[in-house]
Amino acid sequence: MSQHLLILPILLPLFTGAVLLLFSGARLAWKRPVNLVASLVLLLVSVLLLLRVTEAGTQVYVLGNWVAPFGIVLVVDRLSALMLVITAVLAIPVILAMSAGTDRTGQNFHGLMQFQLMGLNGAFLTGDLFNLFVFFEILLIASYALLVFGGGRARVAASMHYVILNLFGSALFVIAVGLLYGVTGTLNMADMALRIAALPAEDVALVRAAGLLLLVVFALKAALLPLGMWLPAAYASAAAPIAALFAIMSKVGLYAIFRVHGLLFGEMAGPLAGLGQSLVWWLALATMLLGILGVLGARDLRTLLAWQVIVSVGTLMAGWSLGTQEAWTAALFYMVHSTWMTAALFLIAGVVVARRGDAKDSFMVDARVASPAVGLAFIAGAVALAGLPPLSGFVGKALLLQAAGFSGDMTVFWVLMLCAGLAGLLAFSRAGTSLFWRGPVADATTATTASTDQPSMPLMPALLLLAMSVLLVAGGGPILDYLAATADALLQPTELIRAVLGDRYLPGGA
Amino acid sequence: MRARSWLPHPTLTLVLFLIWLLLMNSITPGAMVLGALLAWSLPTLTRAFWPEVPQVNSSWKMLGFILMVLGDIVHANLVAFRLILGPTRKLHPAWIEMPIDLQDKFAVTILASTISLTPGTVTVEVGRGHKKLLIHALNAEDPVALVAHLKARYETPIREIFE
Amino acid sequence: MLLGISHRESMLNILWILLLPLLGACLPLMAARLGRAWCAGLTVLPVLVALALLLGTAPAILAGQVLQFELPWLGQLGLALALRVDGLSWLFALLILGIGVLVILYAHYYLDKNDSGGRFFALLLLFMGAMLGVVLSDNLLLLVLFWELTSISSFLLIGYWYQDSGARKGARMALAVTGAGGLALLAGMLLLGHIVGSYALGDVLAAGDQIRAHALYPLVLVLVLLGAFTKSAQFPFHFWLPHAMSAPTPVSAYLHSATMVKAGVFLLARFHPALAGTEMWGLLVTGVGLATLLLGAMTAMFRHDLKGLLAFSTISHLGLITLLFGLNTPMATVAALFHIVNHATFKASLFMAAGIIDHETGTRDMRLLGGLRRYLPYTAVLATIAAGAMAGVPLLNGFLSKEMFFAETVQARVFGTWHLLVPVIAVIAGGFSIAYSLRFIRDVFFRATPNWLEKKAPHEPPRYMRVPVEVLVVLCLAVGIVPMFMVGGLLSVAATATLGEPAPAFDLVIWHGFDTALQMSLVAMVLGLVIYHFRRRLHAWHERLPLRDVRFVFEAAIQGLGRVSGRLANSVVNGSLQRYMLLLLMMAFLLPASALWAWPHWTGSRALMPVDPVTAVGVFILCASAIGTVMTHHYRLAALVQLSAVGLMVALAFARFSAPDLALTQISVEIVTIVFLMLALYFLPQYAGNRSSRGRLIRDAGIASVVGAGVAALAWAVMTRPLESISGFFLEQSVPGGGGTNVVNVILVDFRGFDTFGEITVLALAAIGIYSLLDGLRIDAPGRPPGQLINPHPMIMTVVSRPMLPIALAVALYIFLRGHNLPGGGFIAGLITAVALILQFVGNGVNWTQDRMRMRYHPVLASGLLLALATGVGSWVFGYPFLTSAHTHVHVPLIGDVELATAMLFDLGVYLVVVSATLLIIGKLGSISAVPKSTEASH
Amino acid sequence: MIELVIPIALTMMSLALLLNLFRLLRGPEITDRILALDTMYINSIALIVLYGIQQGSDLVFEAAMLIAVMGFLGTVAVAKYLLRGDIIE
Amino acid sequence: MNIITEAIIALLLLAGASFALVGSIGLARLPDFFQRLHGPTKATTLGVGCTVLASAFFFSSTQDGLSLHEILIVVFLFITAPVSAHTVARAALHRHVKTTERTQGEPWRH
Amino acid sequence: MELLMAVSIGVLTACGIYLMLRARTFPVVMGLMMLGYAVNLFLFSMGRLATEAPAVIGRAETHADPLPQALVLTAIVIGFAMTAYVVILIIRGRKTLEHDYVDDRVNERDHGVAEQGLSKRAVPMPPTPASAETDGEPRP
Ligand code: NA
Ligand code: NA
Repeated sequence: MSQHLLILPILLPLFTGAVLLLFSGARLAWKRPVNLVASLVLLLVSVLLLLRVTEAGTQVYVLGNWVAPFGIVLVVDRLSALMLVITAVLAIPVILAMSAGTDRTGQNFHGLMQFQLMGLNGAFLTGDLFNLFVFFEILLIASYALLVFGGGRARVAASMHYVILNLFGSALFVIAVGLLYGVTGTLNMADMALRIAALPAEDVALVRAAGLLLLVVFALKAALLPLGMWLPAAYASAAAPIAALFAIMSKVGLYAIFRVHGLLFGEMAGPLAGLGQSLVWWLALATMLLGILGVLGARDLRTLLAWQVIVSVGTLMAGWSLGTQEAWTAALFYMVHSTWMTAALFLIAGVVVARRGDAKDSFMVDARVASPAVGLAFIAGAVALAGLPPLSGFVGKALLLQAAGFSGDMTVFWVLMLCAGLAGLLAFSRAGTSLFWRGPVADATTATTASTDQPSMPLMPALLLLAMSVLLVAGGGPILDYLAATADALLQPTELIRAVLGDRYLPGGA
Repeated sequence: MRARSWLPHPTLTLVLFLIWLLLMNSITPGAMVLGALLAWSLPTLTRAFWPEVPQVNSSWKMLGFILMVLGDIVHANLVAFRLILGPTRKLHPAWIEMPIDLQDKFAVTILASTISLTPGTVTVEVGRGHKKLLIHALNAEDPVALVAHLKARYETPIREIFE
Repeated sequence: MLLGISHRESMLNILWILLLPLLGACLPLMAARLGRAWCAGLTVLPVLVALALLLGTAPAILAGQVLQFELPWLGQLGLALALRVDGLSWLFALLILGIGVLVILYAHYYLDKNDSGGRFFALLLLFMGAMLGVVLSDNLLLLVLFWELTSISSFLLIGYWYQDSGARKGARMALAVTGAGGLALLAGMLLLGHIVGSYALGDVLAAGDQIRAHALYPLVLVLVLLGAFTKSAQFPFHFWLPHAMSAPTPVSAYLHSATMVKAGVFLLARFHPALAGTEMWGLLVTGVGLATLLLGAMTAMFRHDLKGLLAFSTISHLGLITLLFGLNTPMATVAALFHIVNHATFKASLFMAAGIIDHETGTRDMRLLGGLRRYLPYTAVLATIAAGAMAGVPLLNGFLSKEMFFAETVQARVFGTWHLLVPVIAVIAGGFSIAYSLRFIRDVFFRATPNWLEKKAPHEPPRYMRVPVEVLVVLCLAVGIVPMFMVGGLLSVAATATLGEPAPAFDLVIWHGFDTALQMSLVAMVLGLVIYHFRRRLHAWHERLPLRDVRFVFEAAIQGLGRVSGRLANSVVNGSLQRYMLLLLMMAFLLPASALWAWPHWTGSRALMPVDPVTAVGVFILCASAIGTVMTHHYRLAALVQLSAVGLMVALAFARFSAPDLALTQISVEIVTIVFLMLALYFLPQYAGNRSSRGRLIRDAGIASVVGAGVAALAWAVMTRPLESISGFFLEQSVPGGGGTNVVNVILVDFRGFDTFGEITVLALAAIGIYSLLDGLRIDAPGRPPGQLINPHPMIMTVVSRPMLPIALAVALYIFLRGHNLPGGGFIAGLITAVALILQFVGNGVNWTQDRMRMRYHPVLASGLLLALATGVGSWVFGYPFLTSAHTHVHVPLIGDVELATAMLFDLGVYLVVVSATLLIIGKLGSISAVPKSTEASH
Repeated sequence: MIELVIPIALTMMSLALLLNLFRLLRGPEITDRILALDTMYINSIALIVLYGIQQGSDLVFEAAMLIAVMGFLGTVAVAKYLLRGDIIE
Repeated sequence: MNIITEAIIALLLLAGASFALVGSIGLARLPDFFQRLHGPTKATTLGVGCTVLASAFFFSSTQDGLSLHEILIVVFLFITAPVSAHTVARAALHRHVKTTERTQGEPWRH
Repeated sequence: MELLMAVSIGVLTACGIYLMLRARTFPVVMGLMMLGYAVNLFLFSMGRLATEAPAVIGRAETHADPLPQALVLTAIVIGFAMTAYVVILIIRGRKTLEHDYVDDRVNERDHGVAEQGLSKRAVPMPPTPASAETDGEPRP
């Protein structure tokens, strides 16, 4: 039975989602615990997988008993396991926050949430390029429904851009996958990596084109400039816990780049090694710059956070394009940190919005949230996200700067990193003083739009995530060891390829 | 009239059985068993969708009618051949109102479809309470004669079959 | 032995010195409910313990030992929890804890009943802990960590009275400036660590020569100095400090005497061995110190606010200390350290005195005050002594360090031929210092008492509120009278630790002859009296100066920055999908194009298929319909009809090129899609005029053509190449392994069943998402086309729809059953079923149909998914992975051999999902405009 | 004989489809376009069947049959839309 | 396959294609919508009928056993084609689509 | 034949992209559909073109590459689901935003404005079908 642990991160949410759908008329009082318990089990499974990978190396699950490269395989390596854990950890506070009442503002949140997890986990686990596309579609369509959850003008408008751009992105994905199949004749990524390594010289350009196209697709999801412009409006308008969940969405693109480009265009790929890194470098810097401007210009908390996401996207992509073990270690750490902390702050923003009534999270309206607990949580989150010590952002930032090195061509990166910190400092201090210090005490119950069913928003979920930041710093040593090994494995994908293609041409079937 | 509950549409059952055999394109025991099962179960399952069962008085007459219509289709198509390829100025298009005496909706539909299938005429509209049909004719030099022709050739046999 | 190794037990003590205030920060929060006294008491407790621990290390420190503590933390980063206590850090820790205790005591009386004591004391302890962290760090990154923590906690302290706009703005300004400096410091420390190869303070301090010789040294120096100067309010970063005065006075007394601002000069001292000694250091540090000294002293003279005066005085004195470090002589270092101690004592007491005055009179404006000696005689004496120390009056500690300072300025050669600049400015600043000290005393305590004060009759503060001031003033006197006894040994070890070499021999005496320093002091004294005499004229002159309040300038700058940034960001991210789409398109084109630019291998070696004229016609129709769609896209219905012709031609293409399954699927999907779009169009305008400019249209057409050509070229390039793919395996294994002859179907339900699984999940999710989107939505048609009164369900359509249902279901079953071996399968069968039911919707209406269908879509949808799931999981029972299929031949009497494959069960799941998802969408969409059931006309 | 006739028949069908295309693009009434599409669907049946004969394979038969069974739904939907706007109500 | 079967098939194929073509010619060249309606609805249907019949003959003679499933196409088409013709015509009628002046009579509209 | 296929793909792509660059929702959706056709054909053609070679064992001597066909099938279904979703989204958008442009230029984040739902740009309501005779085409 334990060999099936690998597929549980996909099947468990699918099962839960389908059951929630089966009883879609059931009361929320039943759906909430089901969703939560399933996610806790998912977390357990994910942690078990992570431990197993740490002990026993890369694990492969041969779907349908058809060996690679013919059937579809699931692959759990350190990176996949990490992504699983990040996602599961994120899911729990999101569900808790939604279950306080926001889940009443729309339909089928709990089912959609499980399917969202299924899509994410599938994308993290699959070892097949087309199957990756399929899981991308699952996670996208779930995210479409979640983004617009609760309705309203801003959400619908933002959703429209998000959906249409992503549909175009999916078309590009199919073209890229098709092209790769047309040239290499396979879909299994490990097999494809081998075939790309042995590619006839005249076909190299085609694969290069396909690889760059894939990069565009992933960069669209990751929200790299100039493809990430959908993000600020989408994140700023979504229901706060949904926006928190979306913190992982932009990381999926990054994961895909690490996974696909790491495997297909790693050092084995000869002339194709490191494909796109130099280009992404400059785009990433531009993304950071734009994010900094947006952070400085934001006039409400959720917009500020959305732009902060853009900054972190730029930072992460810059980290990726450095292409060294140190940089990837740092980028992975920063990814874990920024996912959780972005989510934490969106959850806090949700609390603020719920308490400020009509003033929402605008800095321009005088109404202060008079809760010291919320204020403290905000400070902690802001400190973490702005990259100030002593929380995890500082560690991530310092690691990235160290990894970038000290040569002259890193100057722009250094300047941008420091400016990003400063911009975060300025913006968050403005936000904090506006939301917690200025004006009369906000009272959501007197708000004109608030009715009796104004969903409440607890602080506890955000605190759970903030605790993760402390954990990241306090337990940073072992975590960084794990991430360093992850980066090593990504740069040396032979172990993964061997695990997948052990006995290549055994006929399958029961 | 109410159909028996275990066999709501005997005619439909027969038709479905034939369709199934045609679909399978072979007459094997398996196909026949499955077809019979299907021909019985589908009408039962979908009974709610077709509550009023058209009554077929004479299957032989119906067969004869079908053959006649097929023949008319072939014949009239040859006529249409000439009309379409010939000079369009010589056509005499016309709107024709055809009073009908049929009561059953199914029968009216069969009539309207037959008129549409035979070249030169298309049923455009069914009057309120299906007392009359609006027909567009491609070339009707004598509309009155055409109406009489249609009534005699199609409406009468249909009434005999269904009413 | 300079760097002695410590005792084991004291190592843990060091950690506790740091941890006690940090952890103790929770105590006041918890004690807040118990009342102010408990709050203060529990606050002072950990500080006293920490102070005791610190004093316990005194013998070792005074003996020249260095105590260290190290705990590995983030080795990968180079960050360790490493602490050190040497003379320098001991000195600072003493100031932080000692003055901290006094400030806590003072604050206990100072705070109003309405002020939250818990929050105040917690923040104070947090800040104290951070400061201790800065001075005790033995690791560069740890130092930065605590450094930024002081910025954050001081932000919260300055903004303690957050209802006050000034407090908020002052706090933000302080955070902005010191936080920015902290970032520079981080960069500097990372560079230092890079140069030295270690972040351990000891390693760095020992590598001074290596650092100074390194190409990055100038950059490192500038970055570290940025950190120091911003924190210590050095020109031109001094402006935040006066505005931080919005804080409660205990905070000011603490931050601006012993702690926050001293962090900057601490940094200069700490990194002295590593960074000092170069011309650049001299010029920068001395220059900035000099400018700050003069500017601070002069400005202090023009402040009418007591705390404002003290603030600029602080700036000036920090400039003095900075200047001394810049001079870079051992004696200057001793002087600097000495002045740090002295300034802390007299400035803290002055702030406290100012707080008492404010507390008792309700104002701090010196123009309104006067004659307070009558009401606050005791405070007046204390304040006068402290002010005397600030002015540098003999017998007080300030005099001694100022004398040393003057003496050092004369020796200064930093500015080469301009060396006289330093002593001259020092004397001028000294003059101003005397003048403003005089003003502080005279304008507040002496002069005539204003009328309003007489009515108010202020009185002395509570007994124990004065104690901190008394203690500090006594210290001023004691140090001023017996300096060597008081601080001689401490200064020596501190200087040793600072210099990294044995401290110079020095002697602190009150009288050392009528030397240059004393002469300079006298000149300054005279100058001070003159300045004070002409103060009114000076004030009048100052008021005419076109100076703007820095706070407004800063606020305006920050807001301007925000506005401009926001405008820039929003001009890029302008909310135009067309722009986003265009950019995405350009990236998607240009990146692959860059790879294929000038690629010579566009045509491969594969033999091409001969052109068949019928196919050519098909392609022509396909292209013409596509272009027709584009040409008529404003007339949506017409465009839609042409679009579905395109779909039909695509289906034919699949049929033509040996993909019967695809043809079937394409046709089915096409028909459902048309129905669907027609439903949708009802809620949209039918006609949309052209609003784009001609240029835009041509541009878009051009881009579209180029991209289209690119994709076509790619397709061509691949199609003309030979392919060696994994598909041979599927063809071989389809029958023996998958149990079906239709390889495409076997791939779908077996080899790659997992894809199909995902695909039906997508479909199910789309249906759920659509259901959510439409839930509660009711749309009245934007306007009905003419003829709206006609019968909604034409009889012929209604009648034909009814027999079509069982017939189509039979066809669906047929298609389903043959799928595994021949073109067909669950998906197509599902669509046929859906079409048959949609026909009922179209022919009979939503309510009529749903009444008869009695199908709840969500459960069916879920059942489909669960069935597929169960099929997949079923193989676990037999020890096989998910979705492993099994197939067998069963002999059934009458029927014969029947082939059963578990894949068919999976396909049934697919079927259920397709039917229910499609109907869910159509039904929901149909019902949003539907008339409620009760009013529906029967037919 | 069949080998000879099939290309002729195919050519005639192509011609028929081209004529349908003409009407589809030309209009002028929307009903003309719908009619043209409907005719294209029906002609496609013939084309597919012809192609099947040419290939000697009836694997494409179902495609033709599906058009015959379901093809008219599109036409009906569009026509009903023209009448009422809402095709399901 | 004997020559007679082959001849029948050939004839049916030619007839079918001709009917379909003529129907489409009607659609293309007749002067108003209601006249154009006549071409495709019937001629084309018959064209398909002939072609499908040819197919039935063809596959009955090339494969073992009768192949009659082609008949289904005709059946389905004869059921559905009048409905689509009717609904389109009805839509045109109610949209006041013009007819040539020589059209006799006036249509009534509900 | 390969050239014909390439041309078809190219034309469909170009038409799809042109439509996707329009400012109103419906053409964009049509563009996405068109692009969907193009992409499916592209993916299909990646298995190379074959005639008289259906991938049904025993029904032909050679077999076309079945894998891209299976992939296209999946892509068609996913495309169908996505089209359905986006169509509903634009309906919802029309209702919520009260116009059918892809961009809602009302700056939601402009404080106070969002709540009132005020539109800075007066979005012209498109003519209703009632006023647009015969779907707006000029009559002959
Ligand atoms: Na199998
Ligand atoms: Na199939």
